[in-house]
Amino acid sequence: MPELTYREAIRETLREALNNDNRVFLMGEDIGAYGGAYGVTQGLLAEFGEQRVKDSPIAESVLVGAGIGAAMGGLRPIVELMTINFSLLASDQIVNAAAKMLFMSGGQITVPLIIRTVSGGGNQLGASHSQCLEGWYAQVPGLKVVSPSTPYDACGLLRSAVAEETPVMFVEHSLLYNFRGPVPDEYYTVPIGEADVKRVGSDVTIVAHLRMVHVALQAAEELAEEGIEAEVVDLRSLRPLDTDTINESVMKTNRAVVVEEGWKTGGFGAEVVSSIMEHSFDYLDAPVARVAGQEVPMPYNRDLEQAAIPRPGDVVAAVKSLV
Amino acid sequence: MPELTYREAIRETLREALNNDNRVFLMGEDIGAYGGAYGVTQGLLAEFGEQRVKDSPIAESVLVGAGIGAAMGGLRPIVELMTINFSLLASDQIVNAAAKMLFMSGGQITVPLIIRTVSGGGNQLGASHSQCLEGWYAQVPGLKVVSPSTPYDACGLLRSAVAEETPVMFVEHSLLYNFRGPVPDEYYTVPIGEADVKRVGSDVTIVAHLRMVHVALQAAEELAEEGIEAEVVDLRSLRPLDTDTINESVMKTNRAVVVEEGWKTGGFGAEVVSSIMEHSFDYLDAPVARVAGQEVPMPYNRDLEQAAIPRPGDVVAAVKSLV
Amino acid sequence: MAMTLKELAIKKPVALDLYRKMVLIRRFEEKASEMYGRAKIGGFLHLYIGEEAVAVGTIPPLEPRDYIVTHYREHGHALARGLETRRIMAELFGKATGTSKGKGGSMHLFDASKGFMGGYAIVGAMMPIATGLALASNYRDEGRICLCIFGDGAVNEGEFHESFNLAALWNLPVLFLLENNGFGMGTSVKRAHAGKEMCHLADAFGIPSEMVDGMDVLAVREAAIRAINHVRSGKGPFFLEAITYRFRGHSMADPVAYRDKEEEQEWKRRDPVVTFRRELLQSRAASEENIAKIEHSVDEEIAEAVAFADASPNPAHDEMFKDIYRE
Amino acid sequence: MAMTLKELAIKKPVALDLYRKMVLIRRFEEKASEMYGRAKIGGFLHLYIGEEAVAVGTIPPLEPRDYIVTHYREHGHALARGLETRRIMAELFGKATGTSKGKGGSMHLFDASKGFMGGYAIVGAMMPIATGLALASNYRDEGRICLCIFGDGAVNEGEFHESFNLAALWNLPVLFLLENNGFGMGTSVKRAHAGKEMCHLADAFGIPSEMVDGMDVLAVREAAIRAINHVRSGKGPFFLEAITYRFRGHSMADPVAYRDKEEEQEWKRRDPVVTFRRELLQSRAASEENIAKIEHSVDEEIAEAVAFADASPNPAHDEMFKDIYRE
Ligand SMILES: Cc1ncc(C[n+]2csc(CCOP(=O)(O)OP(=O)(O)O)c2C)c(N)n1
Ligand SMILES: Cc1ncc(C[n+]2csc(CCOP(=O)(O)OP(=O)(O)O)c2C)c(N)n1
Ligand SMILES: [Mg+2]
Ligand SMILES: [Mg+2]
Repeated sequence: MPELTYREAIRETLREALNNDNRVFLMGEDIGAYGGAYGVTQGLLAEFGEQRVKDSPIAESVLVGAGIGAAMGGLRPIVELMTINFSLLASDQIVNAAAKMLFMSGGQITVPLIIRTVSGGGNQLGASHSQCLEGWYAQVPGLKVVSPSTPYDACGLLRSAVAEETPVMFVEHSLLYNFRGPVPDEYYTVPIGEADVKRVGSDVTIVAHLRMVHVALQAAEELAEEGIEAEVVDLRSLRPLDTDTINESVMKTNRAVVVEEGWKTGGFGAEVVSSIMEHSFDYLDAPVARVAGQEVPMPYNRDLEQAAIPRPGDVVAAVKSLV
Repeated sequence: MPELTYREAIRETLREALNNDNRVFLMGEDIGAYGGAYGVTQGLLAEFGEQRVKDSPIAESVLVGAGIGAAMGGLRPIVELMTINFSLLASDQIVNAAAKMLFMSGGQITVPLIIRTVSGGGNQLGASHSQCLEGWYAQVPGLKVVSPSTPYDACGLLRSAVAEETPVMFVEHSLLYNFRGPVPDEYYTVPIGEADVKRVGSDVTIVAHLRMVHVALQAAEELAEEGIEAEVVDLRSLRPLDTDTINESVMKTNRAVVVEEGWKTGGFGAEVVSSIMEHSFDYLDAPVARVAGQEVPMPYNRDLEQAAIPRPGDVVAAVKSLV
Repeated sequence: MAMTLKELAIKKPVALDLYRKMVLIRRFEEKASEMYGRAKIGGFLHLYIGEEAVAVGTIPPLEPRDYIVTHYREHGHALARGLETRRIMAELFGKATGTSKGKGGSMHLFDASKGFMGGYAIVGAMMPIATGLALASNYRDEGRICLCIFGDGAVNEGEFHESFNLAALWNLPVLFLLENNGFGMGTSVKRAHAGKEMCHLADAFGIPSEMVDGMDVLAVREAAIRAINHVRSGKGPFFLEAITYRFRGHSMADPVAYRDKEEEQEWKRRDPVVTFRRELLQSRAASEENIAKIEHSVDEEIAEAVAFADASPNPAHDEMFKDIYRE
Repeated sequence: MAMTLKELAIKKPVALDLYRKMVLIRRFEEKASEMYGRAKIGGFLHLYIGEEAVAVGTIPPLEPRDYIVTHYREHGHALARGLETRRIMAELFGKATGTSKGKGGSMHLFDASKGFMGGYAIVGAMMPIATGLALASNYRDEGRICLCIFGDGAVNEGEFHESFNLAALWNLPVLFLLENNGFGMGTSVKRAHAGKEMCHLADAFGIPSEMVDGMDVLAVREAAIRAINHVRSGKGPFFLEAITYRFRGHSMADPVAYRDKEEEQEWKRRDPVVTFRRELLQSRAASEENIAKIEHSVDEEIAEAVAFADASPNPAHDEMFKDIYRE
């Protein structure tokens, strides 16, 4: 099976979508001549031309709003918001227009729009450039929110997103772009709304998404050396949330740790905890623990930044506190 | 003790702040000549003049951003965002500038800014005008978020907010403006970060904020008739969250229902559930239940809207499912 | 009045149709106001009374394939576009037969079959969306244009600037129509906008603009036809500013304490419906009988719409859970 | 060069100081680039090389009490304002002795004691804040003005429009300074902005504007003094557009594949530091010896700054939890 990087997997899937459907086009800041802030769209302008790969002005509200309008007009725009931090400048369009259009029009108008964006820290970009805001969008009815952790999932979820009639926030992580993994030549999709057990285990369930899946997997390896077998559930989709897979695992292991990169208070991890509370309370041998980013604006200094983001050791410690 | 409406309590406290400190000024859309969309600032323009009560253009980003700048320049602005829905247009300034200024400047610059705004539904204003987004801001380090449910708390919390050096989101509810309650003549404050037990009970803890406190209290009355004594904890502050008061109550009652007006998935109620999970797990006789708004864009039709917002009966049913 | 009916070479049936549409809007709004008073309608209700000439001057010259996006003060636009009167009223009543099944309300009228792509309740939010609809038209070489309607308050939102720039940069077929009624809620244009004439905001983007008397339906129509021709010919966006006035409050809740009564009276003397009626009679384009017939038929249409809305069922409880995701 | 030193009536010490500041910025940036290569500096690093004349032309004429807010390409602005070179370098190194204790980084330089109210990493975000600082100055009758610096990319953000309107409407003392270096990341102004000359965006708000050659420090200074006088005299905001060029990539990660090499070379021939040096010598405002002394002292200052930054401690672990709320 061929191996691709996460970046390549997304790029190839964008290329496939552009080739398959003339209605698909890409739009975003510096996705063309520059090749994308993280290089995802490199080469696509040369291949598809300015009609299909549009460099937009730095103006997030009209960037997303024009994507919404274009989708209403029969196209299938894939908009890149350079990072999820900048999505705040477009959050009205996302939350009040894209997510509600179908409902407010009484079912007349769909908005088949994909917003690709980048969440998370770890690059020393400082407080305003290192946030995890996907949980906010995951609260909004009318949106779907996905967050692939592997090249395989990135490709499969992006294919599903392209087939959607509803707006999808497709959340990537900058520290994953060079991560390699198998991506089959055969066509496949990853359905939106299905979590994935990335590692099977019997002693504890670790729930995570995006880059934290890898932190969880590393923690699981360390735990295995001490005889603790962790099951790692990768949410993959935050909305809709696959509560079944989470709770099936917890009912088996009777313990859970929820890991997220963003801030704890009010973070999406709290939703996962609540879901376990609601469905698996009687199966729990210990309270569910949360491991999350420190509740601080992200510091620039490398050591402080590293300490602000959950590391495998933090997850190991949380698991040990339960067993 | 004199009785005031929630609206009057806020207005009187604004007046007091304007009188006490020349650095305090009000700024917002239609707060002056119009008197405020919900009439809170009625009369203040005439009393204090255009320097202290500023009608701004409809431009939320510069409205909040100018508030931030003015606060950095030594003033103490109280900005009104007509509703929390429109705060999305200013969310970058709130999250990336106001909340992070002190940190990014290494402690040099404070932003003593209050943003007054209105959350919630119930007025048939439709999907884009009926949201509860205070939970989003409650996730952001560097902000404080308060949500008074009574005239007493509104006055006391606003006084505390006026004394703060950090930006405070002061979240009101349109259906509470005419609610009357005692407001002592003697000066008092309500500290930010302290929840309040609005009703003492022994059988179950109901946690709520803003208008849902009244829904919870009504449910508690109904439950009392059936011999179930509910304790109602009013969060009052979402950030910082008073986990002590919540958990002390739960450790006493051994059961909890968390009520919020907004959407359940990823809502702030999940944080309350998680806090109980973390601190009171061993005291729980049943899983904590959540009662929340339906996960739908708010429908315009009155009956549907009423059914989309938690009612006392919903809380009663949730409590009964636990006992 | 800019020019006589003859000079404009409007045919009599067109003139009568314009009149009918203006009266339809006027009577619809009066009835809606009454129904609001009787609690048949809830939420915000933003009446268009006084501004009828703007909708009726600009919308009928569009082609059926063209798009319209607008703000929350949009009953007039919907009626001018030919959305079913009864279904608009039913929407205001929150009924299942409404344009959005009673789920959208007064501020969110939609009829995709007529290119009516929505009323938007967030000030300024329709401008990026209009830009995108125009982009879709160009992308697919459809020749459709998008009429984007907003108020003087919206001009101060950043989305105005972002949308003007993108539309001009990509040469998109958007006709930006500013309904300058002098106030955004209780704040007069003078207290909200620094520039003298808003239409000049287009200049720096290289977008042509025109200002027109929004109380004169023929003047508006003439300017709109020029603007539409410009946009349809592929020359990019156009900015049309219509100077008008709302005779009522911002919404039903507004007692309009902030406005000069003198000024109000002056504008009311220029009532676009009354003025056009007089002009039609004076120019003999219509007889008293013609007029009476039109007004009668409008009254019937409104009465029927109210009866329809009243008799229609509420949406079923589970309608709330539908139209969130397309199954 | 707009006019000779004599015509400008700049005194020789001023001229030499301008030259020193430009060299200081140039060498600082070259050193920062080197330190980035050696992983002493992380994150994004946006160099100002090529644009020195803009900062040095505009900032020294300000009064000490005035405010500056700017974007993330702000080392030059900070140095021109007289923030301590060593503390800026220490901030880039992420050290406890940095201007923000190593917590802000290159994009977030602050020195409140010098009115340097921040570099902002969100494009456009500094404009509303500048407007607010100016409001505070007027409110308190302080006579301070606020210099607000941003790039051509930021001009397309809605906050530009909102801030221009509010500043003009309330007659606030903001000097809006556009550093038009022809590109926002990899997107040329022509591909991002519809209008011909950005400075005309001010016209519709009634804000006066001027465009100046941003490679010529004396021309910039002259225009800046005019602009500052306008703003300080209470006439409201002014919009100054400096046409310049960044010689390096957008950030260290950028190989600048999108730019015409010819064009780059042309601009580099107009290097503001080299040009001013030549002019100083030719006009005899400075001798080779003066220049050598300046350059030597700058080199020493930079070397000392690097040594200081290098020797400084990292912030303590718990610094992360401080400065979030004021206790
Ligand atoms: C973003 C946003 N801010 C504020 C409001 C509240 N609001 C609704 S209408 C309105 C006035 C708009 O005035 P204008 O654009 O002139 O339109 P008009 O009502 O005069 O037709 C305001 C402030 C809103 N709906 N959206
Ligand atoms: C709101 C926002 N959108 C996008 C970015 C990413 N970004 C950082 S700098 C930049 C280019 C800005 O160009 P310009 O304003 O011309 O300044 P220059 O870098 O040329 O000095 C972009 C797109 C950002 N930081 N903030
Ligand atoms: Mg108006
Ligand atoms: Mg630039």
